[in-house]
Amino acid sequence: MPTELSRREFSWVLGGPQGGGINASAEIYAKALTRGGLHVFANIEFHSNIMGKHSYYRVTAAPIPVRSHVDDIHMLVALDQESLFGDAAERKHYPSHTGHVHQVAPGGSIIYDADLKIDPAQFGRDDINLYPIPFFEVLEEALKQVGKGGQSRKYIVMRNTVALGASIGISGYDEELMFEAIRNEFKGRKAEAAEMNVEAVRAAAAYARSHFSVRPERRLAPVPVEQRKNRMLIKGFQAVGIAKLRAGLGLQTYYPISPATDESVYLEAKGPQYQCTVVQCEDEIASINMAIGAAHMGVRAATSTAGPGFALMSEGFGFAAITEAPGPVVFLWQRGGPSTGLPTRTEQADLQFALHPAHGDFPHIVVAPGDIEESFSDSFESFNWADRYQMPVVVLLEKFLASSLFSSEPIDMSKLKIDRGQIYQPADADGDGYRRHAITADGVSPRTLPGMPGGIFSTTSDEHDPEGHITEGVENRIAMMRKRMAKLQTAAREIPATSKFTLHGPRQADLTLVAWGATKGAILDAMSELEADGRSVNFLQIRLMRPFPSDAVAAILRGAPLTVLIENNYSAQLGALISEQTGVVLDHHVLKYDGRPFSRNEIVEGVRAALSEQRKEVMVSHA
Amino acid sequence: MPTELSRREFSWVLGGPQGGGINASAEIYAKALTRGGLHVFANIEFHSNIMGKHSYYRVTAAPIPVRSHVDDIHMLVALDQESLFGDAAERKHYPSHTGHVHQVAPGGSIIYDADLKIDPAQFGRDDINLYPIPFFEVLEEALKQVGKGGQSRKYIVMRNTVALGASIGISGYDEELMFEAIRNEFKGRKAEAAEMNVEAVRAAAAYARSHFSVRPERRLAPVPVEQRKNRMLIKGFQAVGIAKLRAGLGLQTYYPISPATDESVYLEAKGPQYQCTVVQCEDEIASINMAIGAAHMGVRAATSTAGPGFALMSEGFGFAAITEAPGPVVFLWQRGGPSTGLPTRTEQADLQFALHPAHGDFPHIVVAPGDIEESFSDSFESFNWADRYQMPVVVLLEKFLASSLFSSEPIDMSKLKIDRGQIYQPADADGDGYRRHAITADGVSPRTLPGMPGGIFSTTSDEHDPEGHITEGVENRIAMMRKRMAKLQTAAREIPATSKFTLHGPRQADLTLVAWGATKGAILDAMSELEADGRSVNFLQIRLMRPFPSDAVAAILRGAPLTVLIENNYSAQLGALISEQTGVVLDHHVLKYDGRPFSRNEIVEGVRAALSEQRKEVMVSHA
Amino acid sequence: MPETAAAAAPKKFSLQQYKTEVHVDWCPGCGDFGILSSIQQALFQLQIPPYKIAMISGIGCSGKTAHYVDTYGLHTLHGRALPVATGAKLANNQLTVVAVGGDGDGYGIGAGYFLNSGRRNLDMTYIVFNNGVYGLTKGQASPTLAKGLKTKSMPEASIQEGINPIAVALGAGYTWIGRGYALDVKSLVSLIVQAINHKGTSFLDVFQTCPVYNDLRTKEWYAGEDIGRTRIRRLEADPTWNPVVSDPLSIDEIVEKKTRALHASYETGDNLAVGVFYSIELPTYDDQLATKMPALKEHPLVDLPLYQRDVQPLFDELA
Amino acid sequence: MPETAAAAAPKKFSLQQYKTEVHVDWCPGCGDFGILSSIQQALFQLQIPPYKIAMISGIGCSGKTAHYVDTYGLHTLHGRALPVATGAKLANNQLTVVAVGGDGDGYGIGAGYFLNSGRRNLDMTYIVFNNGVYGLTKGQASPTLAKGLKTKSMPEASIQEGINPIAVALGAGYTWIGRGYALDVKSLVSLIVQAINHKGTSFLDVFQTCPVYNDLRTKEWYAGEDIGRTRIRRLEADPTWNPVVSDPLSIDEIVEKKTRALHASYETGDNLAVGVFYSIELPTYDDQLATKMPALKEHPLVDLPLYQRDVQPLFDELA
Ligand SMILES: Cc1ncc(C[n+]2csc(CCOP(=O)(O)OP(=O)(O)O)c2C)c(N)n1
Ligand SMILES: Cc1ncc(C[n+]2csc(CCOP(=O)(O)OP(=O)(O)O)c2C)c(N)n1
Ligand code: SF4
Ligand code: SF4
Ligand SMILES: [Mg+2]
Ligand SMILES: [Mg+2]
Repeated sequence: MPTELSRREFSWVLGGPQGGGINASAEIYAKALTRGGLHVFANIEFHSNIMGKHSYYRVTAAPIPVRSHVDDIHMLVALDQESLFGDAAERKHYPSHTGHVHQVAPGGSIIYDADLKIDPAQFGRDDINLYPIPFFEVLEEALKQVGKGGQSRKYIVMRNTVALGASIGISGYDEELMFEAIRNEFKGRKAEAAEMNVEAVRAAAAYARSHFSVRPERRLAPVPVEQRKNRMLIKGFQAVGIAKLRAGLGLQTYYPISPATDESVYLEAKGPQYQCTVVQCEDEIASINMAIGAAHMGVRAATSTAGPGFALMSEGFGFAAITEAPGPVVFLWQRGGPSTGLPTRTEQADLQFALHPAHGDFPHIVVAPGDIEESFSDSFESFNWADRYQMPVVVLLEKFLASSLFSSEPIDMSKLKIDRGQIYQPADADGDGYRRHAITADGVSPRTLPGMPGGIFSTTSDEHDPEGHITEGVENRIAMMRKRMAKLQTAAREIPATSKFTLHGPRQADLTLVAWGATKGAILDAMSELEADGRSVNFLQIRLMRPFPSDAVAAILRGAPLTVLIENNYSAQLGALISEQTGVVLDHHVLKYDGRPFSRNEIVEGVRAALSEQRKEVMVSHA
Repeated sequence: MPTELSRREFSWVLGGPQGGGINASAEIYAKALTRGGLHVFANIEFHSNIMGKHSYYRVTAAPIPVRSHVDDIHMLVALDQESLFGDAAERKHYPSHTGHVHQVAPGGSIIYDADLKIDPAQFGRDDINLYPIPFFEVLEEALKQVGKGGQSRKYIVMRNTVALGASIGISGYDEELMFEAIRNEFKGRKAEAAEMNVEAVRAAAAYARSHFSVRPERRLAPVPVEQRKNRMLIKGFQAVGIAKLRAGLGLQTYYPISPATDESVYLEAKGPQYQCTVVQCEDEIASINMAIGAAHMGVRAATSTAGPGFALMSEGFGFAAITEAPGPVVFLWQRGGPSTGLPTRTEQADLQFALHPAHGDFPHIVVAPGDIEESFSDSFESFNWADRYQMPVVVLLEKFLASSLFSSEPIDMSKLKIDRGQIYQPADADGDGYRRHAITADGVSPRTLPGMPGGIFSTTSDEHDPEGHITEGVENRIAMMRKRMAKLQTAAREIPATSKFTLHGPRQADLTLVAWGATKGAILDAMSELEADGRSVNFLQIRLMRPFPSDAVAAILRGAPLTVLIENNYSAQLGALISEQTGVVLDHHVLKYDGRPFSRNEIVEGVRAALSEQRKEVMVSHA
Repeated sequence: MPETAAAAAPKKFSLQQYKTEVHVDWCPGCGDFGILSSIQQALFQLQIPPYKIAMISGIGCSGKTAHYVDTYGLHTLHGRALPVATGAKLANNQLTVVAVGGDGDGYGIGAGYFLNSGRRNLDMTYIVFNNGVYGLTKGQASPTLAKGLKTKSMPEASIQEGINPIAVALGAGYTWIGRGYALDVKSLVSLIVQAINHKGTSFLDVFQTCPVYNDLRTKEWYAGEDIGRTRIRRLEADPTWNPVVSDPLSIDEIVEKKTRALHASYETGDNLAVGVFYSIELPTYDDQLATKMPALKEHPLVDLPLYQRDVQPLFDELA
Repeated sequence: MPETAAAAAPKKFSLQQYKTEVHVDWCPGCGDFGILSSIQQALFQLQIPPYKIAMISGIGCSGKTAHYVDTYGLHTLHGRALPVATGAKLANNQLTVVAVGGDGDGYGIGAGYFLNSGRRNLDMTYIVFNNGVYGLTKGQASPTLAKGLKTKSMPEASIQEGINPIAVALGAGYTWIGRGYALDVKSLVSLIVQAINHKGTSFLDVFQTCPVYNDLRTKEWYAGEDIGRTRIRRLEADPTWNPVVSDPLSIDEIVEKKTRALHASYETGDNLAVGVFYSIELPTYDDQLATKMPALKEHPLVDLPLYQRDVQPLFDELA
């Protein structure tokens, strides 16, 4: 039974070689849809390669909220042959992909370069519409209009814009919105480029309209002007970057690594105007240690990385914890593991490592936001937690979230307040009474800001006494272990439940889905489809991984008649955490570990398969 | 109700400044007791300092097996004032220790330097015997006997030997056995030193006998000659080192770190005669990567480290796993954490980190032996596992095991056989058919030995195809993840249950103790005392942590009416693993996290407190 | 020169045998192609059996090289090629071990191993693809990029000095130090042949163009199209140039040669010295190990009978 | 010399104020005592308020120094003093940041940071306690121990070359490079004062005796008791010695000064050069950051108003 969303959404894919500019084009397209009042969700897949390998950008739009993609493609725009049929012919054993033709929904359409001279029979489909467009010829035509006839070789990258124009022409979308989007993108010195691109869209749309009489089944229209909302198009790395600036970030350190680099590069660009220092380090060991040094000096400090970099931060992590540094906050953008793994693909397989990032027992906080808004608020709050509890914090994110585009209403920042935790006020400039690691009931010892008289302290990665000097005494050791770990209880007490987990849907339901992180969007979107099977459904989304809200989660799960865990990893890492913390073993697992995010229908089909076939574990992969 | 052991054992402590030679002396003493047919267990506590700080060596001996120490000291030998009364006077807040006088059992004795001129009242005890010995004067006397009169300043370190002699004299032990032990220690070029030391013992024993009429309650006698067994005195690092040589270790890499260094230094000394290469690296990242390089080339390779070093091995660990290297085996000697922590103290707090040593999902094996014999066999088998399953292995050990001395019967090596796993035999020298990561049912792909024709392969830390070349294809990814993880199931199936866990005592008991690692000795020794409380007791010792014997453990624990977990850490890490893997939450935890090993009575009292006071968690610390 | 002699002899292994069929996925025009081809040609000239070679690479565009040369190949971790290569050589001293990687890989994250491997002097070769940028992560400045430079991929000019790898290698103790240029394949082949022939750790930095991200150090720039003459200066063109220490026991000669090499390494800007900077024959780590364990002179560790050791004497010591 | 002038002026802070009451737990006769005392005296001479100083140390015997100087002190991780110090300085550019650590700490496990910090040229000081051994882990060879040497704590002689820290520092780009001797406190104080006064990253290697483990590089050996004259040669005693680059824009002068410094650094054996090897004034990393963010010229980052930022424009860009 199709849901409203599945009936009304439009799924568009632009495929082509890496480095060929498909990102920019798809994002302009997404902007044009957003400006038309549509809700837009867009995600990209690409190889760990600079140029040439296949990449594709999928834009999903609907007049109602959409936060996920479906396998079905309503309109495929192929810039090369490989986007259509994959690379099976070239690769001996396993193809890296099999192209997108088979994903096109019946009644859907394919736009491709007529110059590829593909025999329509090759598509093996008689249920779809083919639109071969002579990209080069149309481009030539458009360039002529702006007095640049004969220069299409030079402007060959504008083939992409021709593809956009053809999309607009065939799907029947409002050209003017596309022009707006283009002009918005090419401003100031680039205004000339804007007009060239506008012309290319116009020519392509005209060509498409005039050469093809068949219109695809599924078409796309802007919402009525009066219903249009002012939405931005934002990616996860931007939400995190802005949140960090808002939170008062003073120093961001990083070492380049996919998919974390985008966030740091964003901060590098925006930082200076806000007095935020961004340093590209020599490696991740330096990154975390610089951030720790800065945190100890009283500056809010962060570092961003992915699994391989986080692996190098282990040692620093324990150092931050034992010295009770107010941070750093480590932004861990998960990608396909293990090891170097799949650098540009997504996964949720670093949870258990983030929970046990170093040797010994020490406190730290791990939070995993599920969408743009949570990324914003969790990134913001993580600095408050670091300062209040004087411990390192991990914000666990995903490649999928980093690089996906979401149309989003303005983020409500009114409840987000800076809290720097307890700062010690010295009675006198000698500060003889000051003890950096004073034993207190809640475990928190007020800190000082180096440079201030009366605040001198020492601290060390060795076990230490309240004054921060090395001691191996037994009594002190016990007191120090307790005070450090007590802070975790304090944090558990003070962090509001709303930051810990969300039970989406009814309090009680026939079926409870359990998940974390950026699978949130696909699960929320899938719920109505699953409800159509006749079961009421709710969804327990867990965000705070440490300190874990054990009692609340246990209560919800013990009361749930049927539970399905959904994770984008092999080993059901949240499942392990839940069972460790509550003793509850979830009924079914739906897992995906192919390096790609869940589509909405993978969720639906995975859950259905688990329930109908009574399988403990279902692996899905439609990619 | 005292058990046979508690009635018959003798607990002797030698305390003095670090670097003052107490180790050598205590070990000679232990040897003298072992040669007398006694069972001996001896352990040491010292600071992370080169010279001057307080350290002490405790020797526990009995005519029946003993694997643990008790808090009670029957004979305290103090080389300085601090060994008696601690350093509370000097340290402002927390003393690093409070001396040993208060630990001396009623009726026990204290031997100390008469030159310290301590007023007996200072001891505040009227239930013990004091034996002030003029160390210097006795030494002078002894030196005279060997024609070195007047040179006692030069031989001042022999004060320790005087202390040994006094111990022998007062406790009434057989002098000749001590002479033997000394002569055994000082052989060849050191024979002269042997006689000097023999003389010192003789003089001191004579002095003690002649000057003090009171004899302590508890005395020490060798077992009758005909009952004496030929036992060696061995430390954990030696057992591991020998096992590794026996297993065919080709390359040991290391970076110095307490308490792991001893093992590497041992191998450095013994290696060359066995063609074992030992390399001191520039850091632990180099250590693990060199070992991986060697493992890939077909040599059995290992690296030894402690928590801080292991933290640096995270990245390499994932690399070994994804490239299916046959190893390395990482020997992780746990010490007090977190971070630099308590470098020379013991703890069991690296289990969870060892279980999740890097980002992503990948297979590895973690085994935690509990005593000398298990250290030997697990170290040995770990290389077979690394070769058979082509994955890295962690052998989880403890400082306590590394540096404790155990009297031990010869180790039975008859069942330990080398198994190098599947080696591919190329059909032809071109080896075109060879696929390093061929997909197989059990996940294991036969490997080749680089240098051999027909065996050429490629591999990479990126996700790869069966030939080891990078690919990001979905189908291949799924196949590769499955094949790698399948090896873990294969290992779980093939590794015998006897290597996975041991249920000591009756199959079914009123009380089940659960623990891992080197707490084994103290728990075994404590069982009879706990049984005396009227409950039958058994002890589930878990050794294989990954793949975890979930079903067997769940079955045992579900059938156990009352369970107490005993761990030498703050957070009950095995408890978390058990609950994660089985859903079983143990009834009580007895924990110790002061950096010192459990004494037998801490176990007994901890368990009693948990049960009688119905406390979920009991922390013990008598140190 | 060894390769000329070799070139004349009939070849057992064809050039093709040093190449895999794997698709090379570097960008069109990437300087890496020149280095790859030089490595293949050098191995071919040397006629080392492919199965007696281990290519060990780091992570980066350059790291993919290991997949393209048909030998035993380990494509390792970012910055860790040298320790892995060290372990490989220790395990099998009869392999020709060639480590390769990027400048970020080697001088940034791997700097510690770059430094410490120089001291060890195992008999292996390390080739760094020096393109001034982090290629695979999209063009950030690498440690060799000089202060004040800004490639098109950077938002702002670098505010750190560039490292001088030759100078560092001299300080670290490398026993053979050279530099090549990716687009001068003929010289590069010869340098690689010399590097591999050298007994001890040879270090070869190679100027490499990255047409996608480094728009400053381009083919045209190296060719000096703007100044009307090539920027590459061949050390060997100077008749007084002699980088080889003739008496390895003479501290004076060593210091003199090192000082001269250092001087040449600072010819930057419009004079980029390429060729052999420094060379000395010193006992290798392998040799010294073999002194301790003479069996290693005959057989590599991997072939020694390590699995029937009698450890009883070790127990006896403890009795 | 700055300290002479300072010495004359009345002091606000007493020498005692630079000392903590913590028990110093080095072995009797350890060279570290000389370095500690020199650091305290230098800070005293400079009269830097103790609360304006951050002492940041690695792990090792040497690492304990941070506990003994009464300033803000971070006793960090093995090999990580430099990155922590870098972060501290970036957070508060008005602090005097002094990083200290052992030779194992700095040139072994920390080699990557040693190299890369040279390029950055933040205004801070790095002092390495060079005793040729890993003290705290009981005397294994450190990276500075020369090949063939065997201290009493080693089972066999080292088979790796020792590193030349001065040469590496030259290659890495340090802008002030010096060497001192732990037991010549007077000169050492002066060197530390100069190092701290230098604008940019100053690097000072200090020969340190470890009487417990290093029985080769002893007090007597440095004093040259066996050869009848001290082995320490003071660079400043040579009237032609001038390590300061007078024109930082002159590549020729730079290369000449570096070459000479390199030469001096290879005087080993019976002539150990101490003093200032090289010095140049170049824009610091701090300066360049302040160019991008002028507020940093007035206030350290930690004092800037970072908590009321208006991020609306960033959202607007995305609309
Ligand atoms: C620990 C770790 N950090 C970061 C990365 C991401 N990374 C991959 S390649 C690369 C840099 C490549 O630059 P370079 O070494 O110069 O090689 P090039 O691509 O220029 O050949 C980085 C930072 C990684 N793989 N591992
Ligand atoms: C990651 C890590 N590896 C190893 C150690 C153990 N360790 C402590 S101090 C030290 C060496 C100290 O030598 P050096 O840096 O020369 O300082 P010194 O004691 O000689 O002053 C080592 C290896 C550690 N603390 N951390
Ligand atoms: S990014 Fe640069 S270095 Fe990498 S393949 Fe492309 S051109 Fe070559
Ligand atoms: S071991 Fe050496 S360096 Fe360490 S304190 Fe003792 S003498 Fe000093
Ligand atoms: Mg590069
Ligand atoms: Mg040292």
